[in-house]
Amino acid sequence: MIEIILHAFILTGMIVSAILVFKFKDLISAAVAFGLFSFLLAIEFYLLQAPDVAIAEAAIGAGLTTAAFMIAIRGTTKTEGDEA
Amino acid sequence: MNDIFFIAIAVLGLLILFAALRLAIGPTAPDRVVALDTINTLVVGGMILLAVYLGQTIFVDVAIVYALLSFLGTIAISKYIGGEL
Amino acid sequence: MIQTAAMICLGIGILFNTLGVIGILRFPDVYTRLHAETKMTTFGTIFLALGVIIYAGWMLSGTNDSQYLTLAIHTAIAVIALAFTNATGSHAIARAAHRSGQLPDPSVVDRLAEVKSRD
Amino acid sequence: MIRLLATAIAAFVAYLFLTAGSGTIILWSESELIIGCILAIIVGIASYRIFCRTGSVRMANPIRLILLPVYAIIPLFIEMARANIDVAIRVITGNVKPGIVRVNTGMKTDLGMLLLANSITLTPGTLSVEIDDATKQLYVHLINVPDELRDKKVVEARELFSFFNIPGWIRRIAE
Repeated sequence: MIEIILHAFILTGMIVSAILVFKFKDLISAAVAFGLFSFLLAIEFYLLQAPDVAIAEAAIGAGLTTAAFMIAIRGTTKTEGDEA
Repeated sequence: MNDIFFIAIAVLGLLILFAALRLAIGPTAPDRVVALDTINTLVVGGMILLAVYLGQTIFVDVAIVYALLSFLGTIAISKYIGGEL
Repeated sequence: MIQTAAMICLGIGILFNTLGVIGILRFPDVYTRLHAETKMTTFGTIFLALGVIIYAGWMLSGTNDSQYLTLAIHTAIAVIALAFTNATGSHAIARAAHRSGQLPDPSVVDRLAEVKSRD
Repeated sequence: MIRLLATAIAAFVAYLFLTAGSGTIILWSESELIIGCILAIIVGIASYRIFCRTGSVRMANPIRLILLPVYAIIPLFIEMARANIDVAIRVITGNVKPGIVRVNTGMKTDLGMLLLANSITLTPGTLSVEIDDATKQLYVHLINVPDELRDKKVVEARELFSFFNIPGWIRRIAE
């Protein structure tokens, strides 16, 4: 019962961060907001008692995907909608 | 004792939402990275407390992996912003 | 008695974490926000972990179950890793912010910008 | 050879910390010890070029290894507590006078610079921003610049701390 409060916090944060990813025009900010989404997803898996999935999500979502996004953004323009 | 751990976890969850406010309004990209770093630290603390609350010692390992790997994302973003990548 | 000590540690940790988050919402520019973030949340998390370690030691002396020893040691390792990576990460953010041309906004002295403008 | 051995021993100690409390031989079980030895040798072969990059094994001296946790627990922690209370008061009152000053460290090795930069970031209302490799000087952001530091071109590292001689401790540990 009491854990419903925690689930509510984390799911609210996930929805807000997903909206932020959609809204930001600056691609670095969007990548940062996606990092927040991954963190909250990892802690949600953790709350649902799946630590192995949480480790994978933390390693891939928070660490490697952000680094891969940075390398990808380096090859494009910095903000969404620019004609280079 | 378990109730106290739960209160601490709930406060940390609220703090994560407040830090996400800075991530939403922060005028420049470095501000947002600062907010993300804060959230990292709070999440690691929350994971340690949750492991105690749920009574599963193995869950602390997730916190160790998280503390070591969340650093990678921060470094990658900083390198890009500083123009070194 | 020991339970009270663990509770006090948790309380101090939550207090410093709260002040750190208020700091990043309140301070005027990136560098001062980094001060609030890197010092206060690291210190707060150290105290949270100290509370957990005291609790684990109390349970270990009560039940003699070796999983509480594992809990204490792993918590200590997580906090040591966190202290190192936080300090290094905030250094990286500050350096990146200064290189991207964001100067400290209310500032009384800035030796680094003087050196850069001379080059 | 000695670099490989140092790396393998460090990896084995880390493994022992992570698996403490698994069995009856002091704290560890037999299988954990055997697997730990094998993994430590593999890790040592794979990463000794990175772990002991310069070839100096100065840090293998046991006195330095004992001094490092003592430094972390007593002087660093007290300075951290003082700095945190200071920053907490500034969070509440909103009274800041930030600025970047140039600090002369006096360190000779990379490890000393790393420890000093991390200590500066964690302790007294300061944050290391940029490093000058040629002269071993740090550019440090202070949250509140005192009047006597404002007009100096170069500040000594000792003047930033209040109770302990942190650069002296680091010099004793790392150099």
